[in-house]
Amino acid sequence: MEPNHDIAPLLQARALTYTRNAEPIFGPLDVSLHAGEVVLIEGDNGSGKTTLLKVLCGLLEPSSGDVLLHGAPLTLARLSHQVALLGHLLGLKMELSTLQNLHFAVGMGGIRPGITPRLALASVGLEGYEDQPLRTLSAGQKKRVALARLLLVPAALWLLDEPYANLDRTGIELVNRVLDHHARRGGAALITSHGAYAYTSGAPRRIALKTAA
Amino acid sequence: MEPNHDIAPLLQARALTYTRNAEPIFGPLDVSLHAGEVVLIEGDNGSGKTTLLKVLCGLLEPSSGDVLLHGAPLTLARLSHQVALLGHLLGLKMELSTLQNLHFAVGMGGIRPGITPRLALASVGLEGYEDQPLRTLSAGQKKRVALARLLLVPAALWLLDEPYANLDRTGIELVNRVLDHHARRGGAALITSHGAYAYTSGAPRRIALKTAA
Amino acid sequence: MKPGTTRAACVALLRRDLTLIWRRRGDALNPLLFSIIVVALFPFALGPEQATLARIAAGTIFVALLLASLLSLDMLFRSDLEDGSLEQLVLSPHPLSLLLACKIAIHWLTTTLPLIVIAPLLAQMLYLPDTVLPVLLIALALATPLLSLIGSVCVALTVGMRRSGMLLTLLVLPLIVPALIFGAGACNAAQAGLPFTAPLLWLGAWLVLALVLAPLAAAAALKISLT
Amino acid sequence: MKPGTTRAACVALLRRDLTLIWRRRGDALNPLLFSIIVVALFPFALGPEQATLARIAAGTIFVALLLASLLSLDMLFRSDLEDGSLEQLVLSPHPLSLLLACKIAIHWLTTTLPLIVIAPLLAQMLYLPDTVLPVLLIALALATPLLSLIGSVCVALTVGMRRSGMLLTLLVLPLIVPALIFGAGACNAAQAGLPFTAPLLWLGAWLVLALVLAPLAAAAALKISLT
Amino acid sequence: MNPLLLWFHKLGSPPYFYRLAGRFLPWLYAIALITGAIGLYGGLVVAPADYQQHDSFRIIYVHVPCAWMSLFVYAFMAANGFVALVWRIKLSEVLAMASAPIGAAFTFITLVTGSVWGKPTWGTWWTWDARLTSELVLLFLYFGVIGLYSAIEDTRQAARAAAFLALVGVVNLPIVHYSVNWWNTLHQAQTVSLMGQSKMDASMLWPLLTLAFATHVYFFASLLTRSRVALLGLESGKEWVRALVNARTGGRQ
Ligand code: HEM
Ligand SMILES: Nc1ncnc2c1ncn2[C@@H]1O[C@H](COP(=O)(O)OP(=O)(O)OP(=O)(O)O)[C@@H](O)[C@H]1O
Ligand SMILES: Nc1ncnc2c1ncn2[C@@H]1O[C@H](COP(=O)(O)OP(=O)(O)OP(=O)(O)O)[C@@H](O)[C@H]1O
Ligand SMILES: [Mg+2]
Ligand SMILES: [Mg+2]
Repeated sequence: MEPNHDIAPLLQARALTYTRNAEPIFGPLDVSLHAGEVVLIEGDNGSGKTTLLKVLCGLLEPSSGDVLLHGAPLTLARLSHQVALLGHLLGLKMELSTLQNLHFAVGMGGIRPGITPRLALASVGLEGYEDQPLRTLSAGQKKRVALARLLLVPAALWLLDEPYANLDRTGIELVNRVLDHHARRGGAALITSHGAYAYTSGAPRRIALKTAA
Repeated sequence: MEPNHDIAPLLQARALTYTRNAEPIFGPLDVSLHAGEVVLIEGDNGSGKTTLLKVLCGLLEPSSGDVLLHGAPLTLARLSHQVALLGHLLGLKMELSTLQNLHFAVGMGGIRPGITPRLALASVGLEGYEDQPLRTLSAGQKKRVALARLLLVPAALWLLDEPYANLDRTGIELVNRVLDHHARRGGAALITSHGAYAYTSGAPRRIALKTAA
Repeated sequence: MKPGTTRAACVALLRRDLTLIWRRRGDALNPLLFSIIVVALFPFALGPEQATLARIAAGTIFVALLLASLLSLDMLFRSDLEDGSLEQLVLSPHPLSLLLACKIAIHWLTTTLPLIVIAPLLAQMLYLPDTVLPVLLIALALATPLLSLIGSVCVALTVGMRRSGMLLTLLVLPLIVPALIFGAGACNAAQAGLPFTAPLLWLGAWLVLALVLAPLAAAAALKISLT
Repeated sequence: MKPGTTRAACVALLRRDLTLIWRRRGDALNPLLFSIIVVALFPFALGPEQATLARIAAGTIFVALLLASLLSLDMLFRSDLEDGSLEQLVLSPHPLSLLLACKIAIHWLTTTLPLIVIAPLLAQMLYLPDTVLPVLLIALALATPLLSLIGSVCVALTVGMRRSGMLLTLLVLPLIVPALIFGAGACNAAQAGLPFTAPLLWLGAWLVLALVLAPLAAAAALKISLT
Repeated sequence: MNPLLLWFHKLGSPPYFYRLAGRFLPWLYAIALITGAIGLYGGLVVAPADYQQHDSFRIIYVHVPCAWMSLFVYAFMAANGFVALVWRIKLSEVLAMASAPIGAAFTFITLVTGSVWGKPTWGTWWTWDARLTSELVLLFLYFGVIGLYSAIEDTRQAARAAAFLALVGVVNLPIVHYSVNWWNTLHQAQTVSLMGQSKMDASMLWPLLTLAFATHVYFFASLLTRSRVALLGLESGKEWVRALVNARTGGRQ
């Protein structure tokens, strides 16, 4: 699906800045993201990528500027089923099995039509791991479970912090495939990467963050 | 310096296996590492790379087989200044400044001739960050401080677990430069990577770990 | 029940947390053992005279149970914070106060209720007169949920901090001193043969108030300390 | 002093840990406040009669200080474990028992010694007779290092686990019951006008034994629980 | 190698132990059952009522054997723990950890029967006397060992940590045993001794000794059962276990 630029963008940030203890983390930034788009935020270590994502989903408050979701100002209370965040911490329970974790996510966030937790697990390459407790999976396998959660829960906007980290080559391809699928279905995603490996399908729009001097 | 294969290797593993709760993690493995060599351990997520490094430095006990350091069996008590491990956890204190962290490392492990903590910091690109508490550095900058520690402390054998993770492109080059320097000085290193990016200078010897069936 | 509705979310949360507690049932026993041991220390510290021990029994049991349930409060959000689940909970579209109320209820049922169940044993250890025991149990049944509720607000405030256990104690204790005065006071009055219903009624009234307000306050506090 | 020698390593460790404690001096105050609050709860729980409080003063203070220093023991290796420093310590070429002895000494000096310093204040709060105070202080000065030493062994055993606080209490308390019986026993004897030196001498003898054996045992335990 | 050493070496190998234990188990259970029944009959029916305590003394036939076992099992656990720590023998780890819950159960029964007995004889369920207290500490020590073992992920590491704790706790054993001599207390001083003269009538003594024998045999039977199960779990990846499972399922997968 081609991004449609006539309607209000899914996510829009206007003159967004964030300052921690009087130290600017990222400068005034304008981003807009339409349905069907994947945008890559690139930047060196410490340039503020993680911070930006947290501001965009309302977990941190911007120092100035504002964030609009479907044209309306964003607050934590108004997110309702629209945004999914995948950060450094995956939000999965190590003591539960992969399937139990996904069932919980579905209970909390609902489920897309035509998919089940088992199918989602299979499509991230974890068939046969359904009853394995998460604690016994390796770092990359855990990340895949988090990707399966993205596939299940209906959220139009994905904010993914370094989705490629800890994954091997097939894992990286998997992320790209999943992102493509999401964009084609009318979703949008903002992903960060420090540039050693990156979203490769098509030529995604890139936003470069610079380390504040 | 070319590896010299006549003398006893720096590190040698014979028929090494590791089993956790009756589940084999890596199979019988023979590795030998001579002075001047850098060996890359490749493997998919969950293939046992981290576990292997821990066994090789004595933090985990092998289920069978043995590890020889300079031809003598390895025990925790016998390590004495010979092995440096850099794992997923960096072993740095978030509340102390970069320089204080390095001073502590020197006090514990000694120092190579001709280098100081300040020089080491500069050579990993952290000049000007001497008095910054570690907590305020980004993930990649913290990793650089750990690399500076490797440069300072005299250990012939380096065991590095995913040294490239969290680093941007210049960081990856930095690791390669540091490894080359170490090998030329007669040191040896064993590094792991899941193959998305890797040690690129020369053609390092590779060991592939496979996920146990 | 449609997935994604608020009811489904509460059920999912309850089920997940109960499963987790079952998986770590060893941990759940710890507060129990802690309070037994604290109570058992007093005869060593004071000597085994029955009269002295009986005099302090109700008060000591009260203090020991409050400490045990207080220390276990620290885990209320800890593991959720550490693995990022708390962030996901806050970002979820459901009323946070309701989700927190579920968590508090589970915490009370699984860690504090067992404490009340073994209170008769502790009472035996300190020679509490049998007539006082029912008063002690009622007082505990009213005071401990109050502690869990008030405590959850303080936990929510301290949740982002490392090693918040002691700080938490500090924040909570002044708030629960009234509960202690009334609860232990009722027992002491009963032991002395005086009327004891008034303090229990007070405790009940506070409990009702806390049931309504604490989850809302905890949700607000959690948002403050996470963002 | 040449870097890399064992002496240099101990000095570096002492300096680093002291700096860290200074950076987090707020945390270091917590055990202090905890024990004050626990002691302060007793007059509320038991009612304000002077005679009752004086009778239980020494024992209660003993229990409160032991609990406070026990709960703070939990942090002895915790942060070092979390950031990987502990692994580096174990891999270092110096005798682990010596390094641990340094850590235990710092822990006692920075968290338990302040507790002993405020003990006279706590004694005032509970109307402990002035004549008993010196005995209480000596008993605490002997019993608390014993607790730190024995506790360090148990902490070393539980270091790899999440939420080990309560389990730790369970492991340590049976081992320190003798210290409590003898320490509080000496105070009670003094208060009753009986001879009290024998239990203090016993405590002293155990302390000497623990000073020698505990660091070795802690090192062994740490190696077991890390490898 | 010395033939005895060789036999120990062989015994230490899990498959051999598994088979040997399996062969002994039915016998052990049978002996425990029969001697236990005889002892109980002797104690509850044949032995005369006590001139002071009348029939309430009969609780001795549960209390004392269990009390002895609580100490014996701890010593056994600690000894196995020592072997496990020093020579890293897997079987010793298994034996030590399998004995902990049994010992805790015996200790618990001792405490309960002691309390029940204390009510008529001393007028109270519980006093803070040295023997009672140290027995309570023993229970906490058992709990500590079990708690530590179950709190650590890796079973072998957990076994070693718990074995270490068990060793540290051994100091408590002499305190329990000699407490009645060191401090004068409410609890009965030593009345039964294997070497010297017992201060107990023979008609009361023989059922007691029979029951003591029965509990020992029962302990070993229960221990072997538990260890066999634990060994299967620990060695589930090994060839001999797979062969065993295949044999059981008749080669079906
Ligand atoms: C909760 C209360 C009690 C506990 C924890 C307890 C504990 C013990 C223990 C641990 C032993 C074994 C000592 C050893 O072999 O070294 C023992 C032996 C014994 N107990 Fe108790 N006991 C309790 C109450 C009683 C009572 C009320 C009586 C009877 C008045 C009693 C009578 C005996 C006798 C006769 C022995 C055998 C003594 C010997 O020959 O060694 N016990 N008890
Ligand atoms: N808790 C904090 N307190 C103070 N400064 C912080 C904190 N967290 C991050 N920073 C600073 O904010 C800046 C941006 O951090 P951020 O984590 O957003 O970087 P990033 O682009 O995600 O880096 P990386 O590629 O290493 O993940 C960094 O310079 C860092 O030093
Ligand atoms: N604590 C543990 N308990 C049980 N199994 C574990 C534990 N840690 C790791 N494993 C398992 O051991 C295997 C090897 O893990 P290891 O961490 O060595 O992999 P790795 O090669 O380092 O993977 P990654 O690339 O994700 O870091 C994995 O299959 C994992 O599931
Ligand atoms: Mg980041
Ligand atoms: Mg790894």
